[in-house]
Amino acid sequence: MQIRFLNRIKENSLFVICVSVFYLVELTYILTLLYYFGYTSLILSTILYFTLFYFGFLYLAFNFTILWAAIKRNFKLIPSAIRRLMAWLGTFKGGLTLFCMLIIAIIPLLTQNAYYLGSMFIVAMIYTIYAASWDFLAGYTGQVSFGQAAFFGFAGYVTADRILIQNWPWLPSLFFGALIAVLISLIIGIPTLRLKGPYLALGTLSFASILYLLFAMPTILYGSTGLFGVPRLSENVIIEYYIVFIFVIISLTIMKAIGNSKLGTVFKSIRDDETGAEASGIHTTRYKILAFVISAFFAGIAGGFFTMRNTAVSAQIFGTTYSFYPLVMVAIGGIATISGAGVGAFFFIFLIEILRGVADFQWLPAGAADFLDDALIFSVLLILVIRFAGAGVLKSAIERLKNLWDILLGR
Amino acid sequence: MKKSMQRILAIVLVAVIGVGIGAGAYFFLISEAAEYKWDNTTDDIMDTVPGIDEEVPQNRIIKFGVLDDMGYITGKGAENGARLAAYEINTRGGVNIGNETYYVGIETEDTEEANPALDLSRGVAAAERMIYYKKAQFILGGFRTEALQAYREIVMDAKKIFFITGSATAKFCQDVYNDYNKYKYTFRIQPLNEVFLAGEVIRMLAATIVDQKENHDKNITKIAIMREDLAWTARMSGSINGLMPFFSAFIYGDNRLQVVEEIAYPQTAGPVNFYGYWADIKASGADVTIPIISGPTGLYYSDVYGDTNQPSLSLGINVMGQQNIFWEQTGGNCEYEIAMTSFIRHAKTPFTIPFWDHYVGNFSTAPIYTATGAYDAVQAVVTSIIDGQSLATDDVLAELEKSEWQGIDPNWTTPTGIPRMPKYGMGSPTATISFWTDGTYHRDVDSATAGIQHTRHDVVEGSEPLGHAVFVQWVYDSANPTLGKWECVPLGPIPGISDDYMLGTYFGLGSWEPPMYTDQPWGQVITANITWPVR
Amino acid sequence: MLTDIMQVLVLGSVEGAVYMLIAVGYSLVYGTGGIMNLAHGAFYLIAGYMLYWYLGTLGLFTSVVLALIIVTLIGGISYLALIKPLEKKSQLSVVMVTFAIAFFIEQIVKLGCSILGFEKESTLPNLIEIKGTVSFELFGTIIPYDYVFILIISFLIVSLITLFISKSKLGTSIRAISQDREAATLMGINADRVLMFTVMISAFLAGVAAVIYVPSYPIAPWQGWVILTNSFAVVILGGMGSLPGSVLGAFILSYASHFTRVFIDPAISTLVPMFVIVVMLALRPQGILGKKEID
Amino acid sequence: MGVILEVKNLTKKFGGLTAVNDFSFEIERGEFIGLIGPNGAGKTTIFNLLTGFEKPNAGSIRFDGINITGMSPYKIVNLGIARTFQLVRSFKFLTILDNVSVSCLSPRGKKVSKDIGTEEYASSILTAVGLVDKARIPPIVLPHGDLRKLQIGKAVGTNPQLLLLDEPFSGLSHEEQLGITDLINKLHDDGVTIFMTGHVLRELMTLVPRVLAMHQGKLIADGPPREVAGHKIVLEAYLGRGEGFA
Repeated sequence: MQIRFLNRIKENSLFVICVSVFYLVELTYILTLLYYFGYTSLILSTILYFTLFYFGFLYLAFNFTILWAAIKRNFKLIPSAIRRLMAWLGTFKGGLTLFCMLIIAIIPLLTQNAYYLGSMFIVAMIYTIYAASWDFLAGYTGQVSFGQAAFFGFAGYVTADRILIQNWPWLPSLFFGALIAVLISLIIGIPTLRLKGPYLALGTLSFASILYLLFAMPTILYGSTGLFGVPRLSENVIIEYYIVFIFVIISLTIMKAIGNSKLGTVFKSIRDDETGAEASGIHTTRYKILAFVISAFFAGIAGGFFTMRNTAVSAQIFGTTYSFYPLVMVAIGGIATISGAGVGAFFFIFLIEILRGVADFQWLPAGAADFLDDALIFSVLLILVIRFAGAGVLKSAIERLKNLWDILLGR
Repeated sequence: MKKSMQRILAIVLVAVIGVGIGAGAYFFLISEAAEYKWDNTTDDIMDTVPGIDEEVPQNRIIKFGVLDDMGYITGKGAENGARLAAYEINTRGGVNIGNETYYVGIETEDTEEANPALDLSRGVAAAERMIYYKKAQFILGGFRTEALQAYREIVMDAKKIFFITGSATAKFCQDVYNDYNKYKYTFRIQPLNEVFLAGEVIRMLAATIVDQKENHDKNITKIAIMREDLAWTARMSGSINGLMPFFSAFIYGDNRLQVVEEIAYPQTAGPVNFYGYWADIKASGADVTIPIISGPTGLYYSDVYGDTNQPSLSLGINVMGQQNIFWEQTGGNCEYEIAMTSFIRHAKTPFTIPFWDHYVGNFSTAPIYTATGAYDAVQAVVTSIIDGQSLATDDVLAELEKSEWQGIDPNWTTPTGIPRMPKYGMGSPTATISFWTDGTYHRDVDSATAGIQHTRHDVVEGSEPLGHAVFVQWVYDSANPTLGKWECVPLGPIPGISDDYMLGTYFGLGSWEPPMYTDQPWGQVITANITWPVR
Repeated sequence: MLTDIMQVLVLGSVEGAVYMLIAVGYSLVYGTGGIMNLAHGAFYLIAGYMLYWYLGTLGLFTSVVLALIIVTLIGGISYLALIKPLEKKSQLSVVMVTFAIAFFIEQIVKLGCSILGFEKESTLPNLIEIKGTVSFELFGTIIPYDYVFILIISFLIVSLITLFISKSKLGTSIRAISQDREAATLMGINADRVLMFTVMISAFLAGVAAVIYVPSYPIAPWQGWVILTNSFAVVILGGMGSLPGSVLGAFILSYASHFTRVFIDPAISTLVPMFVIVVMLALRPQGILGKKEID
Repeated sequence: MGVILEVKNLTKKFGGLTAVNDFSFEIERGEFIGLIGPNGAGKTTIFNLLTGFEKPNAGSIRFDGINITGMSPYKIVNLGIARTFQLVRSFKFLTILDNVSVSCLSPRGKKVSKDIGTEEYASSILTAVGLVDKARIPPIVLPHGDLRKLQIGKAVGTNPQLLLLDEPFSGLSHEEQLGITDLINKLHDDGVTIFMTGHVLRELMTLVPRVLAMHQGKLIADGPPREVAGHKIVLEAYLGRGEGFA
């Protein structure tokens, strides 16, 4: 085992360089922590970080060949992928997607109100990435996680830390946060992915709870109130809007592309019949971990954006609220669709923000506003959607639109 | 035939949908109708512009936005306090700037911060909606640090004056010193910050011990502390522990006064654990138990306190115990508990009792600390607007800060100590607004941050009687057995031991000015009224 | 030392007993129908609030009975109306719909409080009061009389349920379905009906836990989630679907938590149960008494 | 040729029940061999043990000289043992082509598919099993016989040396059985060692030159079908369960 591991490292000298650089960076980081937060924090953080990185990189090393092979293969596929993309854009679904993207792209030309753009569109787009990352794991690989907030939150914390304390620019901070989320996903994934169904769900939930309790401790890990004063992506909300927009498109495209690739076929086979996949010679645990890693990466990206959007992060980010948000959004949009997550996220945010305005209606009879509590209305709608549109609204909506389109073209 | 009919129908449908979406987008995003209107219909106090029934032009409204959890007692309090102030100002003729009359308008936005499963983005959305959609000019509210620290940034970025009415976190005002250009718009008006709260508890404890020894021949020797495991409670406990030998030497001449039991529990602790905590405290034989609790576990603390018939007196900070419904909530188990509060119906200033009665008359509930804070905040801002004759944020800020250099809140006091009745009927029920900026008058009790000398824009402890917290004791009320009542245990100078000596010596902060209003009823020691548990 | 040990034993047993009641119900539904019911904590919540709302006007006995009946009915209705139709579609939509039910019930409870004029967070009077006091001392540990009552009732109810499942006709059907649903259906057992009864029994157990525990446990709308996560912890430890496992898991977790509180540090007492679960997942994922799921 | 699979003293217990009891046999490379026994004799357990889905209590399994006792299923598959299941199982929401592609994407399958492309390799397998015209539809709509073919296709995708077929004929009509028989023969002709089970002797009789018979976890006979069928204990085992040789 040890020798095989060393061999792998020899094969990947690039990887060794990465690890060395990484550890150097970490050393400076630990020293900074010492300066800012004192010795208790130092000791605990050191233990945590080193365990994390040691195990994380050990396993990354094992999976490195798979990753590298996948990357190499996909490089070769770029020209044909572009050809297929153009062809796809010509189809109904592709055209519709392009149309929706265009609509979202021109929103800032219609309104420059920071509330509409920021609290509605940008937050909805961030949640789109987050919900899609969960959908990737649950919809494609069948691994239901109730602890997605662990990645979301950890990346949020790390991004905030890098920007605030290390004074890194936002982009490397964001990716560093996502990388840490990946490492966390390995630590969580390796013991829990042996589990099936509810055990996995509850196991991930326990991990998120542990992170919550740890980060809520008063003296370690930035204290219970967390970090605040994280600068936003840009002072100009329109620039922020377009940065997030680009990230949404890239993230969703990557997830969708992986889903449609051969790797995605393997993931889906694990979802449909894990024993059968194993009988077909698939190392299911390794692929599950890979799916977990990809999912955690995008959840981490979303977490970093979320922290920058809110300018603050506290232990509450590991709470069950954030773990269940993607479930709700995906339930609305439709599972195993990726873009359904976007529909769900926009529906979720817009509904809640529209219901917020209900309290301002002064013509309502006294006391009626109590019944129009946004959470109550939302829960009723959620029950109805799940009950009567089990596959989410996206698929049936697209079918209707397709029919309409066909009639329109006289087909 | 049928097919072409279908096709025509489909085209019509698509056209209708397209036009509908376009019109909707235009109407809600672009047109003038998309601008939020501060509508005014009645002279009801709950209306947008309270106390005025005619339509006020949008640009004649001084727009105050309240950000808080509107489904929670703090949010209701902040809204009501702000409304009461607006109502009073508007009914007395509004505010004259130049030759124009302006009226005060109040709008609220729900940050949902009381939800234990906090979602930061809700608070941020509320703040952005308030600032960019409702176009509020001045912001007040907020009580939960985790949520507040997120949406305060939004308010600061928008360069709006923000009066914090509920969070005790000292960091908010230290930021004003650390990064003045960014955070200069932050003010705290309620409550005392956590650093001063510690000082208040220590003073109350010392006063009680001295008083019991001198007047009742009762020797208090054993102290227990029960606190949430948080950074600020740890610092506070450190102060109390550090002061014990000093108190003991001063009061008894030896070191018999000791902290015998200290329990730091996680915020997620369940109620069953409290039977354990209280059993330990009972076993330690403590005379006084000091709670330092801000969260919902305060309910467990008090419930089990009564259930286990504790012989010790509970004296300290239990935020749940500040509300007048606490007796009902605990089923009377909070009897004998002494809780710090910011404000009660007591003549702290000449405006306190009128404010209290006016508030109760309008909202049929007693004001809590966010209500007085919001009331004072609106009054303070409006006073500054009048003094500066400008609505511009920077002018108002300059006026608010100018008051600092006069030593004490200029709204109603003069160096002679006689209250000044302002022209527009402004009054400050708690009068704890004194926005110090310079380091000479500032006492930082927090040893961990003792290096930071300047706390700007904060409420300052210490000027008698205004800068002191109030302690109230829950006692059984035979006239109304289901409600119980608060009995005031106000705090004054400790006989034979000056504040200066007590805190100044320990923290090495040098001397400070003597109390100014010792002739007021407030300044007397009333600790003798404390009812001890009969068990 | 004796006091400390007594504290761990007594307080640990009480908390364990309550979690036993809750987790047994949770485990029963999972073991029988494979339904992961996220609304289980909400059942506890609604029963607790029913008691809280009725107590003042209807008296103790009536309100307890009414609360139990209502929560049992809610269990049955949510199975029939929402879980059953989705069960055939996918496991995931069942999870989601139970989440939605839990969310809905939490909102209803909040709404009920504001309409009926109750405080959302409150405490209820203790059930038992002898000679003006509600608690007694034993080796320096203060124990409310209620806790003795909680212990007795919870063990009684769990024994009755175990007896019911092993002896009665419905219990036999439950066991048959939990072993092989298809085979049981072929043998003429109406699986849907049996599952409905299982969900009702589980809701009833959560209701019993609520009515005995709420008087000594302050009530708040967010407690449903706390109860839910705690019962998750118990069933993971004990083994999903195993009733004896749930009993064992409940006590191990609560003893672990109280042991940490008394002998190590109160500040980390809530963290320890979570670590127990993680270690358990790594070493024996199926739980102490759980069956290993091959497929 | 040489021995490809060597099983020694294999034992598996479930609680108090001994499902496989001291079972030993060998398979030569290129052999075509059957395993018979009444329902519950332990045939599927043997397959589960051979392919790593269950771990034996005692005994050893050597495949191609490598000890594979207790190895994970996917590792065993990638050494060259593929299997089908008695109850058909497929990836419900994937197309037929993708169902087979999964096997082609396993490390062992990839060795073949790397050069010719996964899709092409999968199509060629579908052609071989006769499902190529249904490549783009999901398996839910397939008739039972086609599902069996798909099973075999999925197993073949991993490029096995030894193919274990668990009851490939159960629940099939006569015509469908013939189709499967042809397919299995063709695979055998391509050089794949085949080991299959069945509880009805007659089906295997015509197909395989050598049969193992087991009863209550024990090996009771080993030899050509005629010989085994005449074996006393075998007859008893079958007649005892009321299931005739006819």
